[in-house]
Amino acid sequence: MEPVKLTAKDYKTSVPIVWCPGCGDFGVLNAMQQAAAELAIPPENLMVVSGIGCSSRIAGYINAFGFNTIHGRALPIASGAKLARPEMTVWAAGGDGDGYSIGTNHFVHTIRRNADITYIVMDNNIYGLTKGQVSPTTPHGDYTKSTPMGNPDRPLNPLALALELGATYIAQGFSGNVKHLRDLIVKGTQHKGFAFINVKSPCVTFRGRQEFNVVREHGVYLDESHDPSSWEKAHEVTQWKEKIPLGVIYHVHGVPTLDEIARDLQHKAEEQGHVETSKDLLKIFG
Amino acid sequence: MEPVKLTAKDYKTSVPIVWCPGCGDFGVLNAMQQAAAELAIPPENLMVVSGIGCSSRIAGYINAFGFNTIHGRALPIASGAKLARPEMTVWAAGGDGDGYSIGTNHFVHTIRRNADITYIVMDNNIYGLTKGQVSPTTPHGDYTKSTPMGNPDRPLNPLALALELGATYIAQGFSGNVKHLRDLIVKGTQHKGFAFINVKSPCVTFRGRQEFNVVREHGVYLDESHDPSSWEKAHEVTQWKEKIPLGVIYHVHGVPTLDEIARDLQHKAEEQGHVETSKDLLKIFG
Amino acid sequence: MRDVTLAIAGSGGDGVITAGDFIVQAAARKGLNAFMLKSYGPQIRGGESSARIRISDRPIYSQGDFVDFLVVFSWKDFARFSDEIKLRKGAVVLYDEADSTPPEEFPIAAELGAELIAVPFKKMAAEEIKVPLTKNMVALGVIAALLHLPLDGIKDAVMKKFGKRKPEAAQVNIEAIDLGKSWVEKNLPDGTQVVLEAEGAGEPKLVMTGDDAVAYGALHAGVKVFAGYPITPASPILEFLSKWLPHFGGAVVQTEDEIAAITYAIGASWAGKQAMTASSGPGVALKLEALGLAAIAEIPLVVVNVQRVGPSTGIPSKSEQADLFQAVGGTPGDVPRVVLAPSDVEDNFQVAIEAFYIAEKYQIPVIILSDQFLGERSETIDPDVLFARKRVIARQLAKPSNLKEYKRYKLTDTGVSPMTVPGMKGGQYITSGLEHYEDGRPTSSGTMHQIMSEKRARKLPLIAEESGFVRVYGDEDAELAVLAWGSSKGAVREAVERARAEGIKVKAIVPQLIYPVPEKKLDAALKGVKRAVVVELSFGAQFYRFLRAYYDGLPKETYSHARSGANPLLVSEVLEAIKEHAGAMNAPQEA
Amino acid sequence: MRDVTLAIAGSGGDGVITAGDFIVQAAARKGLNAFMLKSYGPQIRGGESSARIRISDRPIYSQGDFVDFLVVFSWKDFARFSDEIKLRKGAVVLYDEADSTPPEEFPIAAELGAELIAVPFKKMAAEEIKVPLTKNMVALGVIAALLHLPLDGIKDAVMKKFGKRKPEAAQVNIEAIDLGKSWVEKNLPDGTQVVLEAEGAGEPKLVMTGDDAVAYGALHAGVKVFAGYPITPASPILEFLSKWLPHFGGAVVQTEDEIAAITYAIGASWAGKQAMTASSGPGVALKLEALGLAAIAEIPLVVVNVQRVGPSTGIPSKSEQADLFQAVGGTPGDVPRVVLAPSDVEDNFQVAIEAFYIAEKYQIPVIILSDQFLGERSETIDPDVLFARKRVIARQLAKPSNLKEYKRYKLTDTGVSPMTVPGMKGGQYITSGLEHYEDGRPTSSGTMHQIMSEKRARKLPLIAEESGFVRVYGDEDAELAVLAWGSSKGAVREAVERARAEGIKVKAIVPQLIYPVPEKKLDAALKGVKRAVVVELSFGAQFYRFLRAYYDGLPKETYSHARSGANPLLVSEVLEAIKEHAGAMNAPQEA
Ligand SMILES: Cc1ncc(C[n+]2csc(CCOP(=O)(O)OP(=O)(O)O)c2C)c(N)n1
Ligand SMILES: Cc1ncc(C[n+]2csc(CCOP(=O)(O)OP(=O)(O)O)c2C)c(N)n1
Ligand code: SF4
Ligand code: SF4
Ligand SMILES: [Mg+2]
Ligand SMILES: [Mg+2]
Repeated sequence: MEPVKLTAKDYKTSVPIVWCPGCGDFGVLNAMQQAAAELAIPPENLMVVSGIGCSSRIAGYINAFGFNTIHGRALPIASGAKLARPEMTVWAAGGDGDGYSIGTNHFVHTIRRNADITYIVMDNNIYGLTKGQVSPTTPHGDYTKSTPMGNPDRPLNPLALALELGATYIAQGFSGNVKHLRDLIVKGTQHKGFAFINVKSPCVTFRGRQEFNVVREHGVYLDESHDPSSWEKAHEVTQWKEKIPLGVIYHVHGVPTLDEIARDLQHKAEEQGHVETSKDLLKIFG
Repeated sequence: MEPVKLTAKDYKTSVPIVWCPGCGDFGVLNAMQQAAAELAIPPENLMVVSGIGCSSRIAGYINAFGFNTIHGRALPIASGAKLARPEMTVWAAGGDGDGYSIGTNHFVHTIRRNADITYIVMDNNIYGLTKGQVSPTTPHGDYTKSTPMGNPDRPLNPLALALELGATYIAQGFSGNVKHLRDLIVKGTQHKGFAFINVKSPCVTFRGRQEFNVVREHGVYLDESHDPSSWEKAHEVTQWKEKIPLGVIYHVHGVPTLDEIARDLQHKAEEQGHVETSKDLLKIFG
Repeated sequence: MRDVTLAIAGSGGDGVITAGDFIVQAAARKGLNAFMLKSYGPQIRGGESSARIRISDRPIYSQGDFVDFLVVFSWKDFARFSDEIKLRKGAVVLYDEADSTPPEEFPIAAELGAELIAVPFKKMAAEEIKVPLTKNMVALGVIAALLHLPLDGIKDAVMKKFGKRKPEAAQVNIEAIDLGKSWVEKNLPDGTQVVLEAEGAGEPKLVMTGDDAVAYGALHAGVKVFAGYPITPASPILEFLSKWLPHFGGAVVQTEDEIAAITYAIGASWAGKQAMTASSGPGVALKLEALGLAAIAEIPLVVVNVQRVGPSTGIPSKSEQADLFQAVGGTPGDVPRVVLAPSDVEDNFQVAIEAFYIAEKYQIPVIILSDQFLGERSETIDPDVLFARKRVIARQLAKPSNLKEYKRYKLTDTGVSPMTVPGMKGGQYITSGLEHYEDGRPTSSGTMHQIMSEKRARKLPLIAEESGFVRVYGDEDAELAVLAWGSSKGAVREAVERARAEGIKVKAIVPQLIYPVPEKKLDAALKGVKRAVVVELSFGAQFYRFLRAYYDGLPKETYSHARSGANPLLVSEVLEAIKEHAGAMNAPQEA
Repeated sequence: MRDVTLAIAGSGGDGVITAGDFIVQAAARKGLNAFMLKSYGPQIRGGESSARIRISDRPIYSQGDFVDFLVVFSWKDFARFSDEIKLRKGAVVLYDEADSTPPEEFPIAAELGAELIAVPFKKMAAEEIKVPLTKNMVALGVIAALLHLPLDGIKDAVMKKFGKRKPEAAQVNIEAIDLGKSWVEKNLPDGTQVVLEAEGAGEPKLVMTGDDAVAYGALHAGVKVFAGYPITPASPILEFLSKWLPHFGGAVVQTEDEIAAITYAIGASWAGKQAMTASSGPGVALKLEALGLAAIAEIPLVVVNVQRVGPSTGIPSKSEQADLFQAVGGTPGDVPRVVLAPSDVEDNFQVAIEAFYIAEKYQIPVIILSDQFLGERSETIDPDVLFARKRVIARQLAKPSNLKEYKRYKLTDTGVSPMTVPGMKGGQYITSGLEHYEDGRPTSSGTMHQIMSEKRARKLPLIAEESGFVRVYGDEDAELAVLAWGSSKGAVREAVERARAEGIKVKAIVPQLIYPVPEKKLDAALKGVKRAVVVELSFGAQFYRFLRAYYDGLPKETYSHARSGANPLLVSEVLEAIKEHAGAMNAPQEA
C-alpha cells in the first residue's frame, strides 16, 4: 500500500484561532503545517511545544501532540520530551518575550546542550498577549504601554547571541514569505541538533501593519554568496544594522546532541558492567 | 582635618571565614579590600551583593553593606540597590554556577541595561558549596559528582557572551595575582556602566591545587598591544583556545546606565508638566 | 428605577468598552455611583467583549446579578457571554438589525418576556455618519436617550478624551451620539420601561480601576522603585507606574522575569527606598523563593497579587480567590509575612497605603491579594474619602548616634530592630538569607534559630492589633453571619442587605487583614454568632480552611459556600446560602 | 549495653565521617541495626564535623538523645556541637592528648561524671604509621576494642572501600586500626563500662542513606528521566541517579536551574516516560509554577523535597518540617496534588515507589516530603523488606482502538481519563495550562472550570482510599495519642515505647499520605482517643494547622508541640509532652 500523501490540511485542528486578523503568526502557522507535510511527519509523531503568548497558541493549531505550556519554559519542556522520546520530531515555538526575556536562561543552555529540536520564535518586538508592553527586541525609543516615554533599553540581538553560544543552525524567516519560511523549517528539522529560527512576525495590533513593510523593505534574502558554514560570515550578517537578513545564517554539523549524549552514556554504562534489574544494584549498599 | 587614609584592613569584618584553606577566593577577597581602600570608598557607601555559593560568602567578609542573597539573584538585587541609591558604589559577586547557570537570565539582561555595578565572578569551574557538581564552565569530559562518566556538555564562554551582549567593561583576573586583580576592580568600579570581571579562582577541594598552575602556565597578561576599545580584538581574545587572557579585554564608554536612564525619565517627566503631590494626580481620574 | 444594570456586548472592533467608559464617566460627572465590569474572550482583537455597567444614586456593591438593559451588536458574540449576562424578567434588549441571526434563534429565553428592539446601529454609522466605527457612539446616543442618562456628561467625557488631540474625532463622535438620540425620539417616542431615575449628589466623582487604585495608593505611600513583569490582570499596575512614578522621582523597571522583579524590589528596599512588585498567581509563584529572603532578612517589601483563575494559566482574564494558600504558606519554612485583602476599588488604594505602613514599620513583606474582579473593574469614587485616612510613613531608621556595636537584628520586645541603610556611618552589617545572630552573622545553631523565629513572630500580634480592620455589615446582634474576604465583599454585603430586607437577621464579616488573623476583632465581630457561612470563590475553600487552621473563634456551626471562580459571585447565590442557613437555624433541632 | 550511642567529633580533615561509615558498615555486616547522623559546620573542608552512631540489636528509631561514648579529636570543634551532642551521665569520653585545651576547660560538665581518657591518636598515626591522616583509623581501632565492636567487619569495610583500587591504602588503614586496638590492650586492659553486648541476627544488612533510598526507589519504580539542580541536602539524589540511571536506559540532566529541572521532567512525562525531579525548599519554591501546569494538564510527575531549615537559605545543612504548607498550598489556584511523607530510610524507598504508582495511576503530581534528617542519615536495612511490597506500574495508556474522537480529559467517575503519548495514532490532542474542554481545547467558561475542578478532585478520595497508609504504634485503646509525620516518627515512636514502659497508655499515629488526608484511616487510628498532641519541627506548627484545616476528626482536645528545627526532635522532649498530657488527662477536671 502506498503511504497516504500528507498535506498541510492534515495538520489543521478544530481549535478556534484567536489571533487578530492580519497577525503575522498566521504565516508561521501555514509554514509549519506545510513543512510538516513536506517532511511527511505523521501527526502522532510530531510534538509541538510552546510557551505562553499569542504566538505560543500555535501549539493548539497544529494537528500533533501540542503543548501550550507556561511562559518561558517551552525549551526545557521540549528538551525533556525529546530526551524521553528521541524517535519523535520536536518543535518548540514561542514569542520574543517568551524566549528572550523570561526564557533567556533556557535559550542559552538549550543551545549549549544542542538539544535536537527546532525552535521557532515569532519575533514581533512586543508582548502581544498582555497587550503591548516592551520586549527585549523592541527597538530603542519605541513607545509601548510600559515605556510611555520611549523604550530606554537597547534591544537584544537573538541571532548574534545564538551564534556566540554555539548554536548549530541559525536562520531568520519572515511570516510574510511562507514558502521561504517553510523551507527554513524543513531544513531546521532535518538538522541534527538545535535549529533556531527567528521569524519576523509582525503584531499588527500593537506595532501596526507597517511592520510588514519594514521587513519587505529592509529584508535581504541570503543567496549563494553567503557561506553558512563560516562563523565569521555568519557573525557579519548578524551585525547588519539596516538590512534584515533572511535565510540560513549559520549551519554546522557533527556536534553531539542532548539525546545522543544520553545514549552515549547509556552505552558507556553498559560497558562498565551490566546491571539487569534494580535488585542487582543492592550490592552497592552491601 | 585630613581625611583618614583607608587601608585594606578597614574592610575586614568579624564574620568567620569558612573557606577551605588555599581556596582561590581568599585572593579575590584581598583584591576587593585593597581596591576599596585604593578607591577610598567609605565602608558605609559600599554595597556588596552576592548570590549563594562559597564565593558568595564574600559579601560577609567585607566591611560594607553586605548582602549574601539567594542563589542566582545577585545581579537584580544589586541593580535594584543601585537604582535606589545611585550615589553609592555597588559591587556584585558570586560564582560560576550562580552567575552562568541559574543566574544567566539576569546576566544577559543586566548587561543589556548597563547597570552601573561591578560584577566579580569567582569562576572555579565547579559548584563548590554543594560539594562538587558540574558547572557551566566545567571543561568537557571532566569528572564531577554529577558527571560520573565525564562532563558531556560544552562549557560556556562567559567573556565572549558578555562581549556579544554589549557589556561595556570586560576583564579577566586571577586570584593568584591579587595586585593585578585589584587594579581590574579599581578600573571596573571607576567605569560608568556594567563592569564584568571573570576571575579564575580555583576550588582546591573539588578541582585540586593544580588549577592554580593551569592559570599560571596558560595565563597571558594583556599588554599595550591589546586595544580594549576594539570589539574585534576583544572578540579574538575571548576566543583563545589554549591561552587564558588576563587583563582588561574590552572597555567602551558613553553607553547610558540603568540609573542614568531612570534620572533621564524623571527629567522628561518633569518637562511634561510638574506634578507636586499625589493629590495632583487626581485629575487623571476626573 | 434608581438602580439600573446595563450591558453592551459585541466584538472587539465594536468599541463596546469605550462606550461603557463614557457611560461611567458621565455618571461620575453627575455625582452618580457607577460600577463597570469588562469581559473579553481570549482574542486580543476582533473577539467578543462586553461591558456591564450598573448605575445608581445609592452605593453599589456588586455588578448586579441581572441585566435590565442590554445592547447587542451581534447575537453570536452575546452567546459567548451566556455564563455571565443573565437578563432580568422584562428586560429591554436592543440589537443591531443588521445581525443575520433569525429572531427565533436569539439566545434569550422567550419566557423572560424581554422587550426586543431592532436598531440600525451599523447602518446609521455607515450611511449617515460615514464612519462605520462610530456604531458604538450611535448606540451610546440611543442608550442615553432611552435610559435618560445625562447626555451632556457623555459629551463632556468624549471631549475630554478626544477634544484636545483630535477635535475632528470628537466632533464625529458627538454627531453619532446625537444621531442615536434622534433615532429614539423618532422611533421610540414613548421610550421603554427601563429608565434611570436616579439623581446624583451633584459633586462629581472620580472613576478608577482597582489596578490603578493600588498603583496610585503605592505612589501616595511613597513607593520609589517598582519592578514588574507584565501579566494579566496585573499589567495595568506596571503601566500606571511606568507613566507616573518618574514624576515623583521614582523608577520603574520592566524586568526580564518575575524573579528579577521581586529581587530588584528587595535590592531597592534594602538600599533604603520603598519598593513594590506586582503580578498574578503564576508570576507570584516565581517570587516565593525571594519572598523568604525578605522575610528572614526583615526587609520591607510590598507584593501585589491580582489573582486570576488557576491552576497554571487557567483562565487569565477571569477572577478567583484561590491564591490565599500561596500567600499564606507558599514560601518554604516558617515565614513571617502579612496578607492584606482589599475589597473594592477604593479599598485597593487604602490597602496599598496600609501595606507600606506595615512593611516599613514592622520590616516585613506584605502581600496584597487583589483579584481580576477588583483590578479590572471601574468604580466611581468620592475623592474626599481617598485621603481621609493618613497612614503614610517613611523608612524608619536607627538613630545615627546609636550605631556603636550596631546590631541589625537586636532582640527587642516588639521584634522590630533598628535598621540602617547605606550611607549611615557605622551602620554596616551583613544581610543574608541565612539564620543569624543579632549582628547578622550567619549561624547554624538551632537555639539561635528558635530565638530568631520567636523574634520575627513577635511582630505579628502587634500588626493584628494595629491593623486588623474587620468590616461588619448588617445586624450587629445577628446569630447568623457570612464570612467573606476580598472582592466577595460586594455580593455578600448586598445579599445581607437583601436578606435583612426580607426579615432575616444576618451580618457580614469581612476582614481586611487576613494574616496574621486579627483574632480579637474577629471575636468581637462574631460575638453572639451561632452559625457562620464562609463564602468564597475557591473550589478548595481556602478561606474556610485557612480560618479553621488559624482561628480558634469560629462558631461550632461553620459552613463553607465555595465554588471555583471565573463567574463572579452572585448576590442571589449568597442570598440563597443565607436563607438556607437561616432556615436551618430556625428549624426544630433533633434531640 | 545492647544499645550504644557513640559520637566522633573533629575537624573536616579528621576523617570523622569515614570512621563512622566503617562502624556502621561493620555493624551491618554483623546483622546489627545501626543509625548514623552526620553533622557539619558551614565549612566545606577543615571545619568541624561529627558522626553520631547508634548501634543495637533491637530496632533503632532515632539518633538517641544521649551519647554513651564520645571520641573528640578537638575540644574546640566539639564545642560547636554542644547543641547536638549531649552526654549521658557516666559516659566515656576519649580525647586526643595532643589537644591543647586544658582539662578544666573541656566543655563537658563535670557533674556528668564522664570517664575521660586521653589517647595519643595523632601521635600514633604520625609516628608509628607515618601517615597522620590515619588518625581516624587509629581511633577506629580504639573504639572497636573498647566497645567490643566487630573488628573483622570494620576491616572488611575498609577492604571493600580501598581493597581493589588502592591496596596499599587498605593495608595502611588496617595497620592503624590494629595499632589502636593494641593501644587499648596495653593501656586500658580493663576497658570501660560502655560495651556493646548486642548480637546481630547474622544476616548482613544493607546500609543506605535516605537520599539514596528515594533515588533507588525511583529507579525501581521505573523512572526514566531525572532532571535536577544541586542543592543541599538533595544533591545526593541527583548524584546517585547520574551514576545509575544510564544503566537502566534512562537519562539525567543537571539543568541550568530548578525551573528547567521540573519542566524537563514534565516534558519527559508528557512524552511518555516516568520522570522525577528533586530539590530542597528554596529550589522547590521555584518549581511551584510548573507544578500547577502538571496538575491542570494531569501529567504524572514526582517531585522530591528534602526539607531543610528555612525561611530562605536558613540553615542548609539542618532539618526542619516547615515546607508542608508549601507542598499543600504553594501553587496558585486550587491545585490537585498528592503529598507523601517518608518516615525513615527504608520508607524513603517505599514512598518513591508509591509516589510513582499514584502519579501514574491517577495522572497527578506527587510531592515527596523528605528532609535532611532522613536524607543524609544512614540506616541499616534488611534487604528482604525492600522489595516486599510490589506496586510498580507502567504508564497507563488509552487503548489504541479507543482513539476515535479521542478526549484526553473525558469526564469519568474516577476523574482519571484515557491518556495517550506521542506515537499513538489518533491520540493527538492539545495539552495546556489553560482550563479546557474534555478534548483539551481551551475555554474561559466558568461552568467548564467548575466541572473540570470537580473532575480533577474526584481522584483525591480514591487516592486516600487506596494509599492512605497510617502507622499506629503503641496501645490500640489508648486515650492519648501523639500525631506526627515524616522524620519525627522515630523519636515519637521511641518516646511512646518509653512512656508505655513507664505505665502510660499512649499511641503514636503517623500517616504516610499527608494530602489528601486519609480520613477513614485516621478516624480508625484515632478511635477512642480523647486527647492528641501534634508533634513536629515547625515553628509555625504547620502539621497541626494543616490537620485542623483539612481533617474533621481531631479530638476536641488537640494540642500542638511545635518548635523550629535544626536540632533534631528528642525522644525526651516528646516523652515529656506525653507525660504532661497524660498527667493532665488524669488530673481532676474542673467542673
Ligand atoms: C509566569 C508568567 N509571567 C507572565 C505571564 C504573562 N504573559 C503571558 S504572554 C506574555 C508575553 C507575551 O509576549 P511574547 O512572548 O513576545 O508573545 P506574543 O504574545 O508577542 O506572541 C506574558 C508576559 C505569564 N503567563 N506567566
Ligand atoms: C534556589 C537554589 N538552588 C540551589 C541552591 C544550592 N546551591 C548553593 S550554592 C550552589 C552553586 C555553587 O556554585 P557556584 O555558584 O559556582 O559557587 P562556588 O561555591 O563554586 O563558589 C548551589 C547550586 C540554592 N541555595 N538555592
Ligand atoms: S495582539 Fe499582535 S501578536 Fe497577538 S494576535 Fe494580535 S496581532 Fe498577533
Ligand atoms: S569548596 Fe572549593 S570553592 Fe568552596 S571554599 Fe573550598 S576550595 Fe573554595
Ligand atoms: Mg512578542
Ligand atoms: Mg563555582
